[in-house]
Amino acid sequence: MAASAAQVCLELRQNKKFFGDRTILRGISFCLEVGEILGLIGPNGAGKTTLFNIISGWQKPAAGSVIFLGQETNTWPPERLSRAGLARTFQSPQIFPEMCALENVLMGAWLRQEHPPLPEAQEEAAYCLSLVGLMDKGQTPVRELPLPQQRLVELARALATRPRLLLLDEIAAGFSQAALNRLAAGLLKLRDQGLTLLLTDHLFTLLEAVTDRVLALDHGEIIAQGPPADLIRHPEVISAYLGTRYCSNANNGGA
Amino acid sequence: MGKINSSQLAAAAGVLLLAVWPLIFRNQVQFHQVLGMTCLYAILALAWNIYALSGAISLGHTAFFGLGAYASALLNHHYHWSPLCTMPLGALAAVVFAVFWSLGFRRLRGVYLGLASLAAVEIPKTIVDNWDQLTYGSMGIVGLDRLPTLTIGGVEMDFGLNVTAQYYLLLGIMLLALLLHWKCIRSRWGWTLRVIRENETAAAALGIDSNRERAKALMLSSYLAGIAGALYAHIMGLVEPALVFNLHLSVLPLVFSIFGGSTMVFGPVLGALILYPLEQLFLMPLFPMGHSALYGLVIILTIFFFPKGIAAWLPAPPKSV
Amino acid sequence: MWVGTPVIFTGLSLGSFYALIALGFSLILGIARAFNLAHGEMILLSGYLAFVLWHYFQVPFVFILLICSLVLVWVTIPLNYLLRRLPEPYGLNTLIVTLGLALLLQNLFLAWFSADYRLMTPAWPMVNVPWLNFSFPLHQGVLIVLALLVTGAVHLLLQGTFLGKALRATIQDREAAQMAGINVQRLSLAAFGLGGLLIGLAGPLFAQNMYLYPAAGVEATMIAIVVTIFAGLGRIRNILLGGWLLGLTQSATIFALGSRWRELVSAVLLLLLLYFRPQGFSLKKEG
Amino acid sequence: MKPNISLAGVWLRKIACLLALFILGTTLPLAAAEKIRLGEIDPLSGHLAKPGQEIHQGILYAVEEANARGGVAGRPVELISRDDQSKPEVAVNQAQDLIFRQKVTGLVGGYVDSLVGPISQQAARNRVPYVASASLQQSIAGNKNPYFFRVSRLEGVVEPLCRFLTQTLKTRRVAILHAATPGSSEFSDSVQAHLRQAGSEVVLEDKFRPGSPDFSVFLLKLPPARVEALISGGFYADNLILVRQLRERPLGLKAFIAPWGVAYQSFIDEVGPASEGLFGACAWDPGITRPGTEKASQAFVAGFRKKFRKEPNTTTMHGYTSARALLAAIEQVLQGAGQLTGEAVSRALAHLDLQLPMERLAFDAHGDPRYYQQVIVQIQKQRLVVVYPPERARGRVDFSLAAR
Repeated sequence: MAASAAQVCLELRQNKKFFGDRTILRGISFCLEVGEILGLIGPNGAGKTTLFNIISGWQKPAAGSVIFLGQETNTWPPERLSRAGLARTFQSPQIFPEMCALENVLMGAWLRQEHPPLPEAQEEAAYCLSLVGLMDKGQTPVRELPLPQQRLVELARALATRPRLLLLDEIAAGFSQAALNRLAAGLLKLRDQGLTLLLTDHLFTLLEAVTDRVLALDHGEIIAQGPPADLIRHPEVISAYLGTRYCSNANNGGA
Repeated sequence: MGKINSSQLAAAAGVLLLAVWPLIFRNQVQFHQVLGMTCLYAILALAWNIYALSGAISLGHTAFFGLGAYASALLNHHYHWSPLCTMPLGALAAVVFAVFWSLGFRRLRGVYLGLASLAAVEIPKTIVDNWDQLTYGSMGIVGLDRLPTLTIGGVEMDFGLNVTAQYYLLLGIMLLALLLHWKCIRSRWGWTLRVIRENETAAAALGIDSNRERAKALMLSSYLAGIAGALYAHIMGLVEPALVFNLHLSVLPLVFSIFGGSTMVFGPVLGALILYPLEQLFLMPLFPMGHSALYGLVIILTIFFFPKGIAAWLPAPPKSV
Repeated sequence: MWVGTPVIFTGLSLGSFYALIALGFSLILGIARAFNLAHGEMILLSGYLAFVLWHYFQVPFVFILLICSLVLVWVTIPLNYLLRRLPEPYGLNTLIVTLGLALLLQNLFLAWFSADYRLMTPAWPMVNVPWLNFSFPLHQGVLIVLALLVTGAVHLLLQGTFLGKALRATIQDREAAQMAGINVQRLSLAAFGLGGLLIGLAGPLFAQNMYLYPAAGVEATMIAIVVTIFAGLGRIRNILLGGWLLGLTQSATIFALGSRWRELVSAVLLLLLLYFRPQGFSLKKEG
Repeated sequence: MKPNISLAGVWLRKIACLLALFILGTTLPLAAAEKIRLGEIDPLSGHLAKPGQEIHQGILYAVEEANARGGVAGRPVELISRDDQSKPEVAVNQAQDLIFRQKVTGLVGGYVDSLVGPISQQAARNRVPYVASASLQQSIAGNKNPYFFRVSRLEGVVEPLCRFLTQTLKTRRVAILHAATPGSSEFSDSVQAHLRQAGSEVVLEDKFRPGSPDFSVFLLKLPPARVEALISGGFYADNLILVRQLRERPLGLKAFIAPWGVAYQSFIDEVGPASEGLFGACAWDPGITRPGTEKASQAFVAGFRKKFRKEPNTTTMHGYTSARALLAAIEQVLQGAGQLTGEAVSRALAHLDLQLPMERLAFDAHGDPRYYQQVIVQIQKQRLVVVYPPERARGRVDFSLAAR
């Protein structure tokens, strides 16, 4: 048990979430091992963001449990999870608008739990900003940056907290192909340093480049999983992306 | 360290000026009096601003002011303790209220927090107003002990009756509060507050418990406001519910802080230093009937033309944390 | 007569009065996000106008209501344009600017109308309800009816028209409304216009049920703020419900405990409401 | 960015210059050795602006009257008025300014005890005589302060009121409603003590914040308690609402008495017929004058009307009386060829004995007026009619009006 806990970074068991009389998640279970990069796909409204929120403490699951690094974290608030080593980015970037990019990242490095001295934190912030390729934008007020670059600042800030697990929500939206390739290379390098990653993406390009495994989500359920190359040809995944009519047909067929 | 930049120079010059001018204008006692009260309100404004640094706009700081004033006055009246001892103790009553405030208003933000804080003032006010056996109700307490006379370095300072000595006492406490305020902006914790002010979601994602940090800021803020109230009680020698629990005392620090620049170290002090003497020394004598209209006009024009506050005029501090 | 009948009736009438005072403030705060601390002074402006019309020109009460409403629109709309020029943070800056405006207006009132108290005292007859063995002065009844009518009209406007739907969307989520292509600037103008109408209406009622003097605006503003917290920045009918709740609470407190506890009981009730329903007491809980 | 900063700098400099000019202009010793300078501190704006302005007009009238007669011992008098905004620290600031910068000979004015108290302390500390126009609380005069005098006191209101209640009205069950202010609360306590002594029962006592919009629920509690008389310690505005609501329902009251706010012609005009039969208390009114001073009173009324185009009332008279006292004392000092110092004026004040329309003015050792006594009036046919004490009564109590 102890041995497996060391291997497993995050485990979800039968997580459910309701909103009003609508069911958002109906029993999600999966396991994420240390050093793994897991992708999450699904059409709009499939429950990706809700799942992210449950993992990172912003929403509470109605049933089931979330286990992060061997501890059940269902009732933990987000800040406690963050201190435990879980960092995330948001679909609409959450930045500190009155600060410049470098200060934004510095906040991650300086205010983290270990309270490093300021010079050390400054060095680390500069390093994290260079990781995402924004060193030249360091002094720019962050609210003046375009949205994709704000996302990168947020990513750099998340990295500066030295997380064990990083959740990236639609990080690559609006990226050019070149920026996407750079990001993919960066993420793979981070994984080599021992970071575990869970990312969602609307488009498949980033996931295909970096993930080991992808979960496909639709209507709050995992409908398929496997390596990205396999999943892209999976009939249920295709029907889910094409529309509900096809989707319900496929479900019936599956049953 | 070592390097002295222009903003530090300006600050040092300002403090020096505040410390020295009464020695030059020895006989202008009314200026000492008004500047002393300015320092008192600057303390209140700094207190208010420490909470505002965390992004919370309070409209209820008069609750802390009043509780500090009443607790100190009651200890002095019933037990005859010296104000030196009742003031720091009495201000703790404000902190107790701040604890309830933090617990009760955990979920409130923005306008709602402001409105709720406005309503919260009624609780201590009505209780003080009606607890006749303890507080003498609406009659208030008169004949409180004055601030004591101390001999510091061979110089006898009568803080109660000598207006100049009183000014120095208030200036000293104000500078201490300013130091605290400076620490609240230029420190790791200060940046924590700023992070909460700018984006609470992102702050939580960095592992910051914004409710806890905001509560800490409020404790500090309430204690300072309580001290200001206690000082007021002993300077005036009287307390009355309607006097120390007064909407005006909630709005004044807000106006001073915003006017001066609420994100700057010297902002609240600068606001108090400009607005209070302006009204008391110039507008009121020159226009006994229309002074508050002019005062209102000054406030309106400043917000339009200097939205970041007067302190934005000061030389900017170096761009580093 | 059951002793509770007049208590409840007075509470309802007082609550209706509160709601009528608060409507304009609440709309402007909800839609335009402007914190109008000069609200009470504007009510006073309308009240003084009403007093002049009533006292010197003997204009009938209904026409006074009409004239005051129309005139006050021309006060709030310029205010909208003035406040629109303010930089961010908009809410806080409006608070301070309108505070300055309130001081300015108070002084003008002092210069124009002196510090004397003025009130309108039209003779209202008593109305008898035989089957309850209960009689009440007509003006109290008028308040209740007027509050119902005005709230109903504003409610219909917000429910039924396109403008209203846009306004409601803006109250609920300003950013989303902006993204959906709603011109928030134009809506702010509408809010101030409608707010002015309501403030104008409240003026004569204030002059009749309270009294006018230059510093009375603070009381009106406080009433508006308290009712707005009771109602939450949500639906317009909540303001009437909030006003009634406040009025009934106060009446019941005075009857059962005494006037001295009036403020405490309403404050405690209000804080409890805020504690359990931070976004106003009948908005749906958000996920 | 750059041009902005320099622009701000220019403005800063300009404003600094202006401020410097201001300071110079206001601190230069004002050359007018001849003039006698009097300082006045009153709430001229804010909640208490009405009584504050009325007192101010009374004082202003007294000063101009003195100047019209050729000044005090041949020297013109200048009145310097200041607003205290109903805040004690502002009152102190302004008192200091008047004492040190304006070098006033004496201070007058003051409404509400929390403001009069701090002013009186400033006066004592700097040896400037202060004659308060409207101050009631006992504690203010309690500490021996040879520079503090006042023309009114609480006993002068409470005593006649309670004697009237117990002797003329013969009420046994009384209710008291007062405002949550120190003066009104002390009034309530004092009345209760008096009435209990006289054997009356205070069956209901409550207080409210000034500015309450509704008293009707409180009034509902009167009939079940079988209250015979309601005493209101509220002020002018509170009584406006209270009286209107009082008349809406039959309450079986024998009397409604309010010492403040009712005995004003303007109150009768505002409230109209609903004011009929109410009792109030006042020290003076154009129609109510101390015997022997009718002529002076009429001259005052005529002059006041001409100057301000309005009727003087009892509040105005308090202001006028306090200013007259201070002026008389100054005159005595000057005529005695003494130095015009604070001590000299205070000594003169302590030995003053003046016949004024409001009262025979002489101060006791505490600076309290010896002979201040208000009369009880009833509103009959829209006029104020004195009904108590008997030696000054102009009419009889009309019970039919009261019990309406």
